[in-house]
Amino acid sequence: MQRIGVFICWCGSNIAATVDVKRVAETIKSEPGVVFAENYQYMCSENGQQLIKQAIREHNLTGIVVGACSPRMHEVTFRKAAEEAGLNPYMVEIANIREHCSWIHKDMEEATEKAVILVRTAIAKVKLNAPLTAGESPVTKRALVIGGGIAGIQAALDIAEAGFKVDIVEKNATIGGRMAQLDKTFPTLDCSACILTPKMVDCAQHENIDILSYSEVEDVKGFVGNFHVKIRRKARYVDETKCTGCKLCMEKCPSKKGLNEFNMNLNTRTAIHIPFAQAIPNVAVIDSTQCLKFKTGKCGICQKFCEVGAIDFTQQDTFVERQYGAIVVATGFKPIALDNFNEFGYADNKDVITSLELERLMNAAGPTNGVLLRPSDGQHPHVVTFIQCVGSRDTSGCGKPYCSKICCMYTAKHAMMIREKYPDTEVHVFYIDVRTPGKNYDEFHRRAVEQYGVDYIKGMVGKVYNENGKLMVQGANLIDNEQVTIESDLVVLATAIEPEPSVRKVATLLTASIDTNNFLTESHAKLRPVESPTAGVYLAGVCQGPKDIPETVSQASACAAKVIGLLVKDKLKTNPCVAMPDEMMCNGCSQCANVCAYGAITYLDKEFRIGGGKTEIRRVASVNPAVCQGCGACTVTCPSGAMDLKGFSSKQIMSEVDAICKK
Amino acid sequence: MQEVTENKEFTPNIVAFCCNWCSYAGADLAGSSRMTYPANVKIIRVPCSCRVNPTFILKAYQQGADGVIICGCHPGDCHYVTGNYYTRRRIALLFSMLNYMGIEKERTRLEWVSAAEGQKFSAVMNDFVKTITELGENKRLTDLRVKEGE
Amino acid sequence: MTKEERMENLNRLSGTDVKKCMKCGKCSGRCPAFKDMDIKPHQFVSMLARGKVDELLECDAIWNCLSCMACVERCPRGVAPAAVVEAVRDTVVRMQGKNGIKAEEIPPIVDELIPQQLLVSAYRKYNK
Amino acid sequence: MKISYYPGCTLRTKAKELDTSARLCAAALGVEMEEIENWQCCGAVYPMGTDEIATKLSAVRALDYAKHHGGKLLTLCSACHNVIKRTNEDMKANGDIRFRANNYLKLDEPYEGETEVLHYLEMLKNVVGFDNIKKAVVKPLGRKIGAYYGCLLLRPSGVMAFDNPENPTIIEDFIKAIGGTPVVYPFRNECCGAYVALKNSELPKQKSQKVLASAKEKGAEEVITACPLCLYNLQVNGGDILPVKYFTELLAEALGVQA
Amino acid sequence: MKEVETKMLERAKELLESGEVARVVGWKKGEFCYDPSPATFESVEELKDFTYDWFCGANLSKYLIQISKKEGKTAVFLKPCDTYSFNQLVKEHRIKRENIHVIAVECRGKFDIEKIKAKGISFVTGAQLDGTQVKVSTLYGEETLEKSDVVLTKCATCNKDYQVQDEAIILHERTKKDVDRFAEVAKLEAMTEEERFAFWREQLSKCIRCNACRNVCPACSCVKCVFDNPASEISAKVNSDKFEEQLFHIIRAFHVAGRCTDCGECSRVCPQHIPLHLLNRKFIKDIDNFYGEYQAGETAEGKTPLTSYTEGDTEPNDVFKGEAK
Repeated sequence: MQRIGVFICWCGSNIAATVDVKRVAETIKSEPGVVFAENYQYMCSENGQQLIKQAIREHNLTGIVVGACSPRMHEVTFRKAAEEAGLNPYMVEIANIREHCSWIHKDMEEATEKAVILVRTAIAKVKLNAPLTAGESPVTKRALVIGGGIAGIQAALDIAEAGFKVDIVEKNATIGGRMAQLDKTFPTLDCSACILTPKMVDCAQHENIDILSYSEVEDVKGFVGNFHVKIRRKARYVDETKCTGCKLCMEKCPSKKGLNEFNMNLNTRTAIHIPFAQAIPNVAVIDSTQCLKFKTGKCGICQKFCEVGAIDFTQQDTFVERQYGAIVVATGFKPIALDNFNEFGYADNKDVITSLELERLMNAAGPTNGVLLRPSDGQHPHVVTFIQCVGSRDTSGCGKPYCSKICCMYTAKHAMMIREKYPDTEVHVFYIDVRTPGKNYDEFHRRAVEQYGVDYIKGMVGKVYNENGKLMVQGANLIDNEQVTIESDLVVLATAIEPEPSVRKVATLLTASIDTNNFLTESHAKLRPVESPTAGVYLAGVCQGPKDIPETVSQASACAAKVIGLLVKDKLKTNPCVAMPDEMMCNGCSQCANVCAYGAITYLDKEFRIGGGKTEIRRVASVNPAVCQGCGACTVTCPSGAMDLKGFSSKQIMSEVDAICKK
Repeated sequence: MQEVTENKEFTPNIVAFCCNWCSYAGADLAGSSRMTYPANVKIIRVPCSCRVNPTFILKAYQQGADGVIICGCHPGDCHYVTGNYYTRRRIALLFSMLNYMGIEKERTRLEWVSAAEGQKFSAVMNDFVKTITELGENKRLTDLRVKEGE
Repeated sequence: MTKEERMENLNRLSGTDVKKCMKCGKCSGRCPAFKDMDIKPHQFVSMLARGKVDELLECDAIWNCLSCMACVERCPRGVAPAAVVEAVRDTVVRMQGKNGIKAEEIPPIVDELIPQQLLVSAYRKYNK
Repeated sequence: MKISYYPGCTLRTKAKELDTSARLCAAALGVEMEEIENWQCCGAVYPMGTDEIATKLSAVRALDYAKHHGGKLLTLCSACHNVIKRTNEDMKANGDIRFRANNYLKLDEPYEGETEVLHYLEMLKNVVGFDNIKKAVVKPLGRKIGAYYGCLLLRPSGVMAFDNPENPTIIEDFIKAIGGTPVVYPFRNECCGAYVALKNSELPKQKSQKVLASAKEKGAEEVITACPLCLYNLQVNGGDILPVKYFTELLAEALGVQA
Repeated sequence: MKEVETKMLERAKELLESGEVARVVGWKKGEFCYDPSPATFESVEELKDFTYDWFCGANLSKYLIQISKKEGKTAVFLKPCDTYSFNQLVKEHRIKRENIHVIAVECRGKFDIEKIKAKGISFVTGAQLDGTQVKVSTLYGEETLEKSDVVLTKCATCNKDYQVQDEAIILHERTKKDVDRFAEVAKLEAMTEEERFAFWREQLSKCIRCNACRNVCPACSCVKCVFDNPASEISAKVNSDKFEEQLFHIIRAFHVAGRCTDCGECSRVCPQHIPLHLLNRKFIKDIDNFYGEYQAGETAEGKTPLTSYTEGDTEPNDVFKGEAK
């Protein structure tokens, strides 16, 4: 015999002003199965919860319905209260009479009537609820960080410091990422390498960190606490354990015409190379598309000269497979391609460059040894014009609809650095808006204007063209309502950034949700900003949204804190509202497994009695409750109705339908 | 006699299935933003729009619903990664079939409403209630078997 | 007609959503006739958005817009300033006695090389 | 092969040489341009107003004719191409205009943008093929030639889909095919200002001189165009900076076709 | 057809005698010439009742679900349409492929005794194809009918080809028909909403809920049907209210959507002659239109349209847009 208790909350006047809560409680009292109904000012308060607990004990309730605010708000509160009173927490249902009723209706009669129906619906459901117990799954005490830029490095260091093992998987030959390419960092103008490389070294030396460079995640199985990851270690044709980083091979390599990716293709490098001086690991890699040995079969000079015999042309990709408890995604960004922005003349003029290219041109380890020279003729530019928002905030389909966030600050930085180093250089900046929220950020931008005399022009550039050897930058000056054409020597495009394209594959492997701009989606924009909705997956850096270094580092540390919080647990509680097949009805047809995004469904051959003392073996579905997330896709796909969802069973939902529809 | 009852002001009974992560949250937002919509919309919370079995929809009509609306996360934003993609196919086929059988196609609707779209939720519900009110009581879906004159 | 109605008419006739403008000025940065426009391309968009209909209807820029679509082509927000210019011009020439070019003005400026299409297009653009 | 062809008003009068050379060259390249019956002037400028219907009907008539005669409509004059292509897009994508235009025309079967509008240059590129033109050339030109696109062929690019609107290459490829050296200059896709010539004589002068000066600066010896209006403006208002010709005239020259 | 039958019989004997297979699934003679029924033959003796003629329309694939679980190999004769059902069931792990030896058999369409009877011909003793005509022999002599008037509805639009075979007994080539299997669906679609409603109301009101459609359907092969399962909340043995008919048929069509091979058995067996295949074909047509051509049973692997998706799929509210034209 069901003994249901109903608790109607006033929520102060939030509910009580529109819904006659007393009448609701009175009406509900006569519902079959209801043995107790009460109303109270604040059910979620200590006293309100006490009321519930007391009623459960006194009236020996088998299920309760709370008519209150959204279950998204206090379902957990009331479940806890029920549990404390000895009732299974899943014997609680919430009737949302605030957000879905009192707040949207004005007429008391109407709202009260609806509240009664909503409570009845919840009663209908709770009568079919079954006690559920959360399962447990073990936690592998090791974390994986995908991406070895500053975000990945910071997250790995923090996790490692807490005593957990961490692997960094980096697709390039060295960790360091985009930050390693930068010259100076805002708003302090300290040297990027000076603050990054010590962290890279820390990673290499940390006993808990294993760096898998030149590697990519190939496959991910499992779930929070128990990810099973397959990692491809790409052949670098150099034995990592033997190479000492002496660079003799680089001196001898005859193939010197490869574009230097680290320097944004502004100069060349040898086929065998170490990406940059402070690379970690400091180990060479051979570009097999460029190497003569691979192209012609002849050469092998590096092999002859390598004193430790590290060169191995026969090396193949290998795979490692490891278990992880948590995964941090920190795949970073790249500037967008400028194919859709020919009006800025990037393709036709060598002296129209992107901001990241300028970083390399300004960097002491860059192609010009830090002397600002224009790429076309190696001359000093005397007029430098910056164009902001190239490809950002563009909803026409050519660029990206979002603000890339970092461009205003780095453009101010570039402008300042040029004026600092070359005071004879005129610097203009075309901007739409200058967006510099952040500690000491606007001050930084104002310094560029006030102290360094950078000419900020409000307006967008319409066309950049070459005339008599000069770059003519034609744009609007909206403040003066004029069209200006600035004769420039160098034009720098503050190019929009986009997530590193490989993040798509990573997202698919992790079933982490991703938006139309390829940014990974966080669980909650405000309250769970570093967690992916996929449990056990955390997001750091630009893969989640445009952000600068300070924000990236904060987010990485936040990820680390979340990961540590997960890894210190020995067991995880799992969501008990999972799918469950009725084996007696299951056809074993695999339709359910086909729609399961989590791979939670497997099939077993089981023996069943079929009457007359006979048995038969049938293929039946089996759901791993630790992996199932409880979406219910399988339940609808199942033709026989064998698959059902605990907590949202077909019977429960249909009883709700009935309660709403029956007049 | 029947004429008279039909002319009485008709308030439709509408069942809305909302996914927990987007549309139910969108409905909550509509509530906390005090965006009104008629009281004859009653919401059933499901984990994902892909939990909505066509049977539930038909059952609602059998029990006297005049309109059924299914709301889920926008395609690509599903909390369960791919759930609403399956919803989209199933519901597209179901809608087409109901239409094929001569059931008013306006009676059943699917909308993508995100957790941030409180305004959209309220607008959709207002519009849907209006549509169903104009359409009148659901008869065909409970009437298919009885022949004329019987 | 009230000001709101005239604004509504211009919006409808232009077929473009001026609210999408983010005031970057790229249209004016690109416009080849900029110097001859008393109201600049970006102003057409912002003035329509702000309801400055009368000022728009009295401007000279509508006769100098080249209809070259450079502003439309490169607007990062998918707004069409040229369509606003044309909507204003259409509205003006549809008024009594407001044709942009009179038949008697033509002969003195026509040389023998002038292509038909220049005359045709001028009539279509400036007259109703 | 045969292809329906829309000449347009100016090609019948002031720009006869454009029409004649184009027909002769096409014939030499195995394409027969079949002039459509009873064509009317397209109006020479695309009316953007959302309520402009009557002004688009002549284009729709031509399109509908072509729909029943091979499905393709060949244009030559840039202005006609712009007007007809954009009107066709309206008939395809804009339900309101489609409905109202069809309402006027009362065709046997409503016209819904089925015809493919093809510019002569697109025909050379995609139907004949620049490689085949190269083979047919008897007198490679060997001159430095600047392509002048102007605005009408390229913009709005979403509808015209002619070439990259900021960095087009089709005329340059054409120049290469007839043995010339293309000269790329930044003002080849800038407007020459001709449309306002009757209202403002100064602006077209400035704009066309800028175009020709830019071409000359980058080394062009002559400039070619597909537009009678541009040709007129560049010749009359361009300050005699460079000679300007129709691209078909050079094609005829290279193919050795007597115009 | 006699030659085909002889060959089949020879082959069945061979297979059973050699012990290559433990049983053969085919058809056995009925009381009349026109009611052969599916049967399992486990010995050469049993084969005396074996038949294969113009009335062997039944689809044998579904029987293999149980039979393939038995010890030893089973040989089965499959017509083109049956091979699709076979593949689909293999895909769904219902038939153990390795236990089955598939013999593709010739089929040039099967005859519908109901259609013959409808022509006023009774006491039929046999029927043979003669070109485009059918010679029907009766107790009272011979009648000649057009083939197109006699073949089963499902055969009239069939252009199916064998999708699976381990060997074949085919003596005559089939000719491709120039027919559109969706023509009837399109006709219904072209009607007004009211007309469609009236059509289906008329048809479904005939349903006596005998479950013949469900029992014959190779896709409806659930261990336990939802309509027999009280937990499903829609179980019903008979129609307790006027709503349940449409519920039953809509849900049944939905459950087999993307899996239905269009074998047409549902309409063939319906004692009330409800054109049930028009429901399934509507789904097939929609699936083809919305998600690209798909034929269930063409392969024994891969996902079905309802267990796959693309990011740019048709929106449910847009499925009617085509109508506006």
